[in-house]
Amino acid sequence: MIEVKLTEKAIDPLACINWVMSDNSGGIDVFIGSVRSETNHRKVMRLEFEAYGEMALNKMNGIAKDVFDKWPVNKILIHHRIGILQIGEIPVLIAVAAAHRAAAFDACRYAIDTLKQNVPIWKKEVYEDGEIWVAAHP
Amino acid sequence: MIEVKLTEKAIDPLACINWVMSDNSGGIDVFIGSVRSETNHRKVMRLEFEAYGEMALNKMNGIAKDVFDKWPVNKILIHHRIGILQIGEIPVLIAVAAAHRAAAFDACRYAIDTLKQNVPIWKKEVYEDGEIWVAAHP
Amino acid sequence: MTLRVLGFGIAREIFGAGIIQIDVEENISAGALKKFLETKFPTLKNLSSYRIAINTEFAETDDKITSEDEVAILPAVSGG
Amino acid sequence: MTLRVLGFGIAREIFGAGIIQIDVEENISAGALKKFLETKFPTLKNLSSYRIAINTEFAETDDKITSEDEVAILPAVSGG
Repeated sequence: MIEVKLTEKAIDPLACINWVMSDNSGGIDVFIGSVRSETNHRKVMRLEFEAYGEMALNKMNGIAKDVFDKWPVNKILIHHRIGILQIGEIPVLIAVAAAHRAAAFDACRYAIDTLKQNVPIWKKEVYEDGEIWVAAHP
Repeated sequence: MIEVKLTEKAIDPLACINWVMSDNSGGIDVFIGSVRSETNHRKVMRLEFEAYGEMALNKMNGIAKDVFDKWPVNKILIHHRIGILQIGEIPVLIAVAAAHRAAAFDACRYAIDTLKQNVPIWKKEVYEDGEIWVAAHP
Repeated sequence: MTLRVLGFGIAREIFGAGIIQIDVEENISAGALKKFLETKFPTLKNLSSYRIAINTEFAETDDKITSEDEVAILPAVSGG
Repeated sequence: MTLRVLGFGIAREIFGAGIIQIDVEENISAGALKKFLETKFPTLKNLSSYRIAINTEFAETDDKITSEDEVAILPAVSGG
Protein backbone atom coordinates (compact mmCIF):
# COMPACT_ATOMS: atom_id res chain seq x y z
CA MET A 1 0.00 0.00 0.00
CA ILE A 2 1.11 3.49 -0.89
CA GLU A 3 0.20 6.86 0.58
CA VAL A 4 1.66 9.95 -1.04
CA LYS A 5 0.72 13.48 -0.08
CA LEU A 6 1.68 17.12 -0.65
CA THR A 7 0.23 19.21 2.13
CA GLU A 8 0.17 22.76 3.48
CA LYS A 9 -0.69 21.45 6.95
CA ALA A 10 1.78 20.23 9.57
CA ILE A 11 2.89 16.64 9.01
CA ASP A 12 1.71 14.41 11.88
CA PRO A 13 4.44 11.80 12.61
CA LEU A 14 2.22 9.62 14.80
CA ALA A 15 -0.56 9.42 12.22
CA CYS A 16 2.05 8.49 9.58
CA ILE A 17 3.54 5.77 11.79
CA ASN A 18 0.12 4.38 12.63
CA TRP A 19 -0.72 4.25 8.93
CA VAL A 20 2.33 2.14 8.00
CA MET A 21 2.25 -0.26 10.94
CA SER A 22 0.41 -3.56 10.57
CA ASP A 23 0.41 -7.08 11.98
CA ASN A 24 2.64 -8.41 9.21
CA SER A 25 5.40 -5.79 9.47
CA GLY A 26 8.17 -6.36 12.00
CA GLY A 27 10.40 -3.45 10.96
CA ILE A 28 9.46 0.16 10.30
CA ASP A 29 11.94 2.81 9.25
CA VAL A 30 10.91 6.45 9.39
CA PHE A 31 12.86 9.36 7.98
CA ILE A 32 11.91 12.81 9.21
CA GLY A 33 13.35 15.97 7.73
CA SER A 34 13.45 18.98 10.01
CA VAL A 35 14.09 22.68 9.35
CA ARG A 36 17.49 23.62 10.80
CA SER A 37 18.11 27.02 12.33
CA GLU A 38 21.43 27.43 10.54
CA THR A 39 22.95 26.48 7.19
CA ASN A 40 26.46 27.40 6.09
CA HIS A 41 26.73 29.52 9.24
CA ARG A 42 23.80 31.73 8.27
CA LYS A 43 20.87 32.00 10.63
CA VAL A 44 17.68 30.77 8.94
CA MET A 45 14.42 32.58 9.79
CA ARG A 46 12.09 30.27 7.87
CA LEU A 47 11.84 28.11 4.75
CA GLU A 48 9.44 28.38 1.85
CA PHE A 49 8.64 25.26 -0.16
CA GLU A 50 7.08 25.35 -3.59
CA ALA A 51 6.10 22.33 -5.69
CA TYR A 52 5.07 21.56 -9.24
CA GLY A 53 2.18 19.73 -7.65
CA GLU A 54 0.98 17.31 -10.29
CA MET A 55 4.48 16.29 -11.34
CA ALA A 56 5.70 16.06 -7.74
CA LEU A 57 2.88 13.65 -6.89
CA ASN A 58 3.63 11.60 -10.02
CA LYS A 59 7.30 11.38 -9.07
CA MET A 60 6.54 10.54 -5.44
CA ASN A 61 4.17 7.77 -6.57
CA GLY A 62 6.87 6.58 -8.96
CA ILE A 63 9.38 6.33 -6.11
CA ALA A 64 6.86 4.38 -4.03
CA LYS A 65 6.24 1.95 -6.90
CA ASP A 66 10.00 1.53 -7.49
CA VAL A 67 10.37 0.67 -3.81
CA PHE A 68 7.82 -2.14 -4.15
CA ASP A 69 9.69 -3.44 -7.22
CA LYS A 70 13.04 -3.39 -5.46
CA TRP A 71 12.31 -4.57 -1.91
CA PRO A 72 9.85 -6.81 -0.07
CA VAL A 73 7.97 -4.06 1.74
CA ASN A 74 4.36 -3.88 2.89
CA LYS A 75 3.61 -0.15 3.06
CA ILE A 76 5.25 3.12 2.17
CA LEU A 77 4.14 6.64 3.01
CA ILE A 78 5.68 9.83 1.62
CA HIS A 79 4.38 13.17 2.89
CA HIS A 80 5.91 16.47 1.82
CA ARG A 81 4.96 19.85 3.17
CA ILE A 82 4.68 22.98 1.03
CA GLY A 83 4.33 26.63 2.00
CA ILE A 84 6.09 28.46 4.82
CA LEU A 85 7.86 26.40 7.49
CA GLN A 86 9.35 27.57 10.75
CA ILE A 87 12.51 26.20 12.41
CA GLY A 88 11.92 22.71 13.78
CA GLU A 89 8.97 21.97 11.52
CA ILE A 90 8.87 18.88 9.30
CA PRO A 91 9.17 19.36 5.50
CA VAL A 92 9.21 15.65 4.71
CA LEU A 93 8.40 12.32 6.33
CA ILE A 94 8.93 8.93 4.71
CA ALA A 95 7.86 5.75 6.51
CA VAL A 96 8.40 2.22 5.24
CA ALA A 97 7.11 -0.97 6.84
CA ALA A 98 8.40 -4.42 5.94
CA ALA A 99 8.44 -7.89 7.44
CA HIS A 100 12.17 -7.46 8.15
CA ARG A 101 14.18 -4.37 8.91
CA ALA A 102 16.82 -4.49 6.15
CA ALA A 103 14.22 -3.83 3.44
CA ALA A 104 12.65 -1.02 5.46
CA PHE A 105 16.01 0.74 5.96
CA ASP A 106 17.14 0.30 2.34
CA ALA A 107 13.81 1.40 0.89
CA CYS A 108 13.43 4.43 3.15
CA ARG A 109 16.91 5.69 2.33
CA TYR A 110 16.40 5.11 -1.38
CA ALA A 111 13.12 7.01 -1.22
CA ILE A 112 14.52 10.14 0.43
CA ASP A 113 17.68 10.13 -1.72
CA THR A 114 15.59 9.84 -4.90
CA LEU A 115 13.06 12.42 -3.72
CA LYS A 116 15.85 14.94 -3.23
CA GLN A 117 17.10 14.32 -6.78
CA ASN A 118 13.95 13.99 -8.83
CA VAL A 119 10.86 15.40 -7.18
CA PRO A 120 10.08 18.95 -8.39
CA ILE A 121 9.98 20.76 -5.07
CA TRP A 122 12.04 23.84 -4.32
CA LYS A 123 13.08 25.42 -1.07
CA LYS A 124 13.93 29.04 -0.38
CA GLU A 125 15.92 29.81 2.76
CA VAL A 126 15.00 33.15 4.26
CA TYR A 127 17.65 34.86 6.39
CA GLU A 128 17.56 38.08 8.39
CA ASP A 129 19.33 39.81 5.52
CA GLY A 130 18.25 38.02 2.38
CA GLU A 131 17.02 34.80 0.83
CA ILE A 132 18.33 32.02 -1.41
CA TRP A 133 16.70 29.32 -3.52
CA VAL A 134 18.68 26.31 -2.34
CA ALA A 135 20.84 24.62 -5.01
CA ALA A 136 19.68 27.01 -7.74
CA HIS A 137 23.07 28.69 -8.10
CA PRO A 138 26.53 27.16 -8.82
CA MET B 1 22.60 13.61 24.22
CA ILE B 2 21.61 10.05 25.02
CA GLU B 3 18.38 8.59 26.34
CA VAL B 4 18.29 4.86 27.04
CA LYS B 5 15.37 3.11 28.68
CA LEU B 6 14.02 -0.35 29.51
CA THR B 7 10.32 -0.09 30.22
CA GLU B 8 7.28 -2.20 30.96
CA LYS B 9 5.01 0.53 29.61
CA ALA B 10 4.07 1.05 25.97
CA ILE B 11 6.70 2.92 23.98
CA ASP B 12 5.38 6.31 22.80
CA PRO B 13 6.75 7.04 19.30
CA LEU B 14 5.73 10.70 19.30
CA ALA B 15 7.39 11.42 22.63
CA CYS B 16 10.56 9.69 21.36
CA ILE B 17 10.56 11.73 18.15
CA ASN B 18 9.97 14.97 20.03
CA TRP B 19 12.87 14.13 22.34
CA VAL B 20 15.39 13.69 19.49
CA MET B 21 14.31 16.62 17.34
CA SER B 22 16.06 19.96 17.77
CA ASP B 23 16.87 23.12 15.83
CA ASN B 24 20.29 21.86 14.77
CA SER B 25 19.19 18.48 13.40
CA GLY B 26 18.00 18.32 9.80
CA GLY B 27 17.69 14.52 9.53
CA ILE B 28 16.04 12.10 11.94
CA ASP B 29 15.93 8.36 11.38
CA VAL B 30 13.62 6.27 13.52
CA PHE B 31 13.54 2.49 13.64
CA ILE B 32 10.45 0.89 15.14
CA GLY B 33 10.19 -2.82 15.83
CA SER B 34 6.70 -4.27 15.84
CA VAL B 35 5.34 -7.62 17.00
CA ARG B 36 4.32 -9.65 13.94
CA SER B 37 1.35 -11.98 14.02
CA GLU B 38 3.23 -14.78 12.29
CA THR B 39 6.79 -16.13 12.22
CA ASN B 40 7.86 -19.16 10.22
CA HIS B 41 4.22 -19.74 9.35
CA ARG B 42 3.19 -20.11 12.99
CA LYS B 43 0.54 -17.83 14.41
CA VAL B 44 1.95 -15.79 17.29
CA MET B 45 -0.38 -15.02 20.22
CA ARG B 46 1.98 -12.74 22.13
CA LEU B 47 5.64 -12.14 22.92
CA GLU B 48 7.35 -12.10 26.29
CA PHE B 49 10.54 -10.09 26.68
CA GLU B 50 12.96 -10.57 29.54
CA ALA B 51 16.13 -8.55 30.15
CA TYR B 52 19.23 -8.72 32.31
CA GLY B 53 18.35 -5.17 33.24
CA GLU B 54 21.60 -3.69 34.51
CA MET B 55 23.71 -5.25 31.77
CA ALA B 56 21.16 -4.41 29.07
CA LEU B 57 21.22 -0.73 30.07
CA ASN B 58 25.04 -0.78 30.13
CA LYS B 59 25.14 -2.27 26.64
CA MET B 60 22.49 0.11 25.30
CA ASN B 61 24.46 3.06 26.69
CA GLY B 62 27.60 1.58 25.14
CA ILE B 63 25.92 1.44 21.73
CA ALA B 64 24.81 5.06 22.10
CA LYS B 65 28.35 6.16 23.00
CA ASP B 66 29.81 4.18 20.07
CA VAL B 67 27.38 5.98 17.78
CA PHE B 68 28.69 9.36 18.95
CA ASP B 69 32.27 8.17 18.36
CA LYS B 70 31.48 6.93 14.85
CA TRP B 71 29.11 9.54 13.40
CA PRO B 72 28.36 13.26 13.72
CA VAL B 73 24.99 12.91 15.44
CA ASN B 74 23.25 15.19 17.92
CA LYS B 75 20.91 12.87 19.83
CA ILE B 76 20.16 9.19 20.13
CA LEU B 77 17.31 7.49 21.96
CA ILE B 78 17.00 3.74 22.53
CA HIS B 79 13.87 2.43 24.25
CA HIS B 80 13.23 -1.28 24.72
CA ARG B 81 10.08 -2.77 26.15
CA ILE B 82 10.04 -5.76 28.52
CA GLY B 83 7.18 -7.96 29.73
CA ILE B 84 4.25 -9.22 27.69
CA LEU B 85 3.57 -7.65 24.28
CA GLN B 86 0.58 -8.14 22.02
CA ILE B 87 0.61 -8.24 18.21
CA GLY B 88 1.30 -4.79 16.75
CA GLU B 89 2.94 -3.46 19.91
CA ILE B 90 6.43 -1.93 19.85
CA PRO B 91 9.30 -3.86 21.48
CA VAL B 92 11.99 -1.42 20.43
CA LEU B 93 12.37 2.12 19.12
CA ILE B 94 15.63 3.77 18.15
CA ALA B 95 15.71 7.40 17.03
CA VAL B 96 18.79 9.27 15.85
CA ALA B 97 18.99 12.96 14.99
CA ALA B 98 21.89 14.49 13.07
CA ALA B 99 22.58 17.62 11.06
CA HIS B 100 22.52 15.52 7.88
CA ARG B 101 20.60 12.37 7.05
CA ALA B 102 23.45 9.99 6.12
CA ALA B 103 24.75 9.92 9.69
CA ALA B 104 21.25 9.44 11.10
CA PHE B 105 20.56 6.45 8.82
CA ASP B 106 23.95 4.81 9.38
CA ALA B 107 23.86 5.28 13.13
CA CYS B 108 20.28 4.07 13.53
CA ARG B 109 20.95 0.91 11.57
CA TYR B 110 24.18 0.24 13.44
CA ALA B 111 22.34 0.69 16.74
CA ILE B 112 19.55 -1.81 16.02
CA ASP B 113 21.93 -4.35 14.43
CA THR B 114 24.25 -4.16 17.46
CA LEU B 115 21.38 -4.25 19.93
CA LYS B 116 20.15 -7.49 18.39
CA GLN B 117 23.62 -9.03 18.75
CA ASN B 118 24.83 -7.80 22.11
CA VAL B 119 22.10 -6.55 24.39
CA PRO B 120 20.98 -9.22 26.90
CA ILE B 121 17.27 -9.28 26.14
CA TRP B 122 15.38 -12.44 25.28
CA LYS B 123 12.09 -12.98 23.55
CA LYS B 124 9.72 -15.90 23.90
CA GLU B 125 7.14 -16.40 21.16
CA VAL B 126 3.90 -17.82 22.48
CA TYR B 127 1.75 -19.77 19.99
CA GLU B 128 -1.64 -21.37 20.38
CA ASP B 129 0.07 -24.72 20.88
CA GLY B 130 3.40 -23.95 22.50
CA GLU B 131 6.18 -21.44 23.00
CA ILE B 132 9.78 -20.93 21.91
CA TRP B 133 12.65 -18.79 23.17
CA VAL B 134 13.74 -17.21 19.91
CA ALA B 135 17.27 -18.12 18.74
CA ALA B 136 17.90 -20.28 21.80
CA HIS B 137 17.94 -23.52 19.82
CA PRO B 138 20.03 -24.54 16.79
CA MET C 1 2.89 28.82 -32.06
CA THR C 2 1.97 30.28 -28.69
CA LEU C 3 3.26 28.33 -25.73
CA ARG C 4 2.48 28.68 -22.07
CA VAL C 5 5.50 27.94 -19.88
CA LEU C 6 5.34 27.32 -16.15
CA GLY C 7 8.21 28.57 -14.01
CA PHE C 8 9.03 27.29 -10.52
CA GLY C 9 11.36 28.44 -7.77
CA ILE C 10 13.96 30.87 -9.02
CA ALA C 11 12.69 30.39 -12.60
CA ARG C 12 9.32 31.78 -11.49
CA GLU C 13 11.13 34.79 -10.02
CA ILE C 14 13.19 35.26 -13.20
CA PHE C 15 10.02 35.10 -15.32
CA GLY C 16 8.32 37.48 -12.90
CA ALA C 17 5.28 35.15 -13.02
CA GLY C 18 4.33 31.52 -12.51
CA ILE C 19 3.19 31.23 -16.14
CA ILE C 20 4.48 33.10 -19.14
CA GLN C 21 3.22 33.05 -22.70
CA ILE C 22 5.77 33.08 -25.54
CA ASP C 23 5.72 32.82 -29.33
CA VAL C 24 8.04 30.12 -30.69
CA GLU C 25 8.46 28.03 -33.86
CA GLU C 26 6.11 25.04 -34.34
CA ASN C 27 7.29 21.80 -32.70
CA ILE C 28 10.24 23.48 -31.07
CA SER C 29 12.60 21.07 -29.31
CA ALA C 30 13.23 21.28 -25.58
CA GLY C 31 16.82 22.26 -26.29
CA ALA C 32 15.81 25.06 -28.67
CA LEU C 33 13.25 26.31 -26.14
CA LYS C 34 16.02 26.55 -23.54
CA LYS C 35 18.12 28.68 -25.92
CA PHE C 36 15.11 30.87 -26.75
CA LEU C 37 14.33 31.43 -23.06
CA GLU C 38 17.97 32.21 -22.27
CA THR C 39 17.92 34.96 -24.91
CA LYS C 40 14.72 36.37 -23.45
CA PHE C 41 15.76 35.86 -19.80
CA PRO C 42 19.59 35.90 -19.72
CA THR C 43 19.63 35.35 -15.93
CA LEU C 44 18.57 31.72 -16.57
CA LYS C 45 22.15 31.07 -17.67
CA ASN C 46 23.33 31.78 -14.12
CA LEU C 47 21.43 28.80 -12.73
CA SER C 48 23.59 25.83 -11.77
CA SER C 49 21.27 23.65 -13.83
CA TYR C 50 17.67 23.48 -14.85
CA ARG C 51 15.52 21.00 -16.72
CA ILE C 52 12.47 21.24 -18.92
CA ALA C 53 9.43 19.09 -18.22
CA ILE C 54 6.85 18.27 -20.89
CA ASN C 55 3.53 17.06 -19.52
CA THR C 56 5.08 16.43 -16.09
CA GLU C 57 7.97 14.31 -17.41
CA PHE C 58 11.59 15.42 -17.64
CA ALA C 59 12.34 16.13 -21.31
CA GLU C 60 15.36 15.20 -23.42
CA THR C 61 17.04 17.92 -25.52
CA ASP C 62 15.52 16.57 -28.75
CA ASP C 63 11.94 16.15 -27.48
CA LYS C 64 9.47 18.15 -29.57
CA ILE C 65 6.87 20.44 -28.05
CA THR C 66 3.40 21.22 -29.38
CA SER C 67 1.10 24.01 -28.30
CA GLU C 68 -1.03 21.43 -26.43
CA ASP C 69 1.83 20.45 -24.13
CA GLU C 70 2.26 21.61 -20.57
CA VAL C 71 5.83 22.87 -20.45
CA ALA C 72 7.65 23.77 -17.23
CA ILE C 73 11.06 25.13 -16.32
CA LEU C 74 12.49 23.26 -13.35
CA PRO C 75 15.58 24.61 -11.57
CA ALA C 76 17.68 22.08 -9.62
CA VAL C 77 15.22 20.62 -7.12
CA SER C 78 15.76 21.03 -3.39
CA GLY C 79 12.89 19.29 -1.65
CA GLY C 80 13.12 17.22 1.50
CA MET D 1 33.34 -21.44 47.10
CA THR D 2 29.63 -20.77 46.87
CA LEU D 3 28.56 -18.93 43.74
CA ARG D 4 25.21 -17.38 42.84
CA VAL D 5 24.47 -17.68 39.14
CA LEU D 6 21.74 -15.73 37.34
CA GLY D 7 19.88 -17.45 34.51
CA PHE D 8 17.91 -15.65 31.81
CA GLY D 9 15.52 -16.76 29.11
CA ILE D 10 15.71 -20.47 28.46
CA ALA D 11 18.63 -20.76 30.93
CA ARG D 12 16.29 -19.55 33.68
CA GLU D 13 13.82 -22.22 32.69
CA ILE D 14 16.53 -24.90 32.62
CA PHE D 15 17.70 -23.83 36.08
CA GLY D 16 14.11 -23.75 37.25
CA ALA D 17 14.88 -20.40 38.90
CA GLY D 18 16.27 -16.96 38.10
CA ILE D 19 19.16 -17.47 40.55
CA ILE D 20 20.82 -20.71 41.56
CA GLN D 21 23.49 -21.30 44.17
CA ILE D 22 26.29 -23.78 43.41
CA ASP D 23 29.52 -24.95 45.04
CA VAL D 24 32.55 -24.71 42.77
CA GLU D 25 36.35 -24.58 43.08
CA GLU D 26 37.91 -21.24 44.10
CA ASN D 27 38.60 -18.87 41.19
CA ILE D 28 36.95 -21.13 38.68
CA SER D 29 37.30 -19.97 35.07
CA ALA D 30 34.28 -19.07 32.96
CA GLY D 31 35.04 -22.05 30.72
CA ALA D 32 35.22 -24.47 33.66
CA LEU D 33 31.98 -23.06 35.07
CA LYS D 34 30.29 -23.78 31.72
CA LYS D 35 31.47 -27.42 31.87
CA PHE D 36 30.35 -27.71 35.49
CA LEU D 37 26.89 -26.36 34.70
CA GLU D 38 26.52 -28.61 31.67
CA THR D 39 27.16 -31.62 33.93
CA LYS D 40 24.58 -30.39 36.41
CA PHE D 41 22.09 -29.22 33.72
CA PRO D 42 22.75 -31.32 30.58
CA THR D 43 19.99 -29.52 28.65
CA LEU D 44 22.28 -26.46 28.44
CA LYS D 45 24.26 -28.35 25.79
CA ASN D 46 21.22 -28.21 23.50
CA LEU D 47 21.35 -24.41 23.30
CA SER D 48 22.63 -23.02 20.01
CA SER D 49 25.05 -20.89 22.01
CA TYR D 50 25.25 -19.16 25.33
CA ARG D 51 27.70 -16.85 27.00
CA ILE D 52 28.74 -16.15 30.54
CA ALA D 53 28.75 -12.62 31.89
CA ILE D 54 30.86 -11.58 34.90
CA ASN D 55 29.75 -8.33 36.51
CA THR D 56 27.61 -7.44 33.47
CA GLU D 57 30.43 -7.93 30.95
CA PHE D 58 30.72 -10.85 28.52
CA ALA D 59 33.47 -13.14 29.86
CA GLU D 60 36.29 -14.89 28.01
CA THR D 61 36.84 -18.62 28.60
CA ASP D 62 39.90 -17.98 30.78
CA ASP D 63 38.39 -15.24 32.95
CA LYS D 64 38.49 -16.14 36.65
CA ILE D 65 35.48 -15.86 38.91
CA THR D 66 35.45 -15.01 42.60
CA SER D 67 32.57 -15.46 45.03
CA GLU D 68 32.05 -11.67 44.98
CA ASP D 69 31.30 -11.64 41.27
CA GLU D 70 27.85 -11.43 39.72
CA VAL D 71 27.76 -14.28 37.24
CA ALA D 72 25.02 -14.76 34.64
CA ILE D 73 24.22 -17.33 31.97
CA LEU D 74 23.13 -15.61 28.77
CA PRO D 75 21.54 -17.64 25.96
CA ALA D 76 21.78 -16.18 22.43
CA VAL D 77 20.06 -12.82 22.76
CA SER D 78 16.91 -12.03 20.79
CA GLY D 79 15.88 -8.50 21.69
CA GLY D 80 14.53 -5.92 19.28
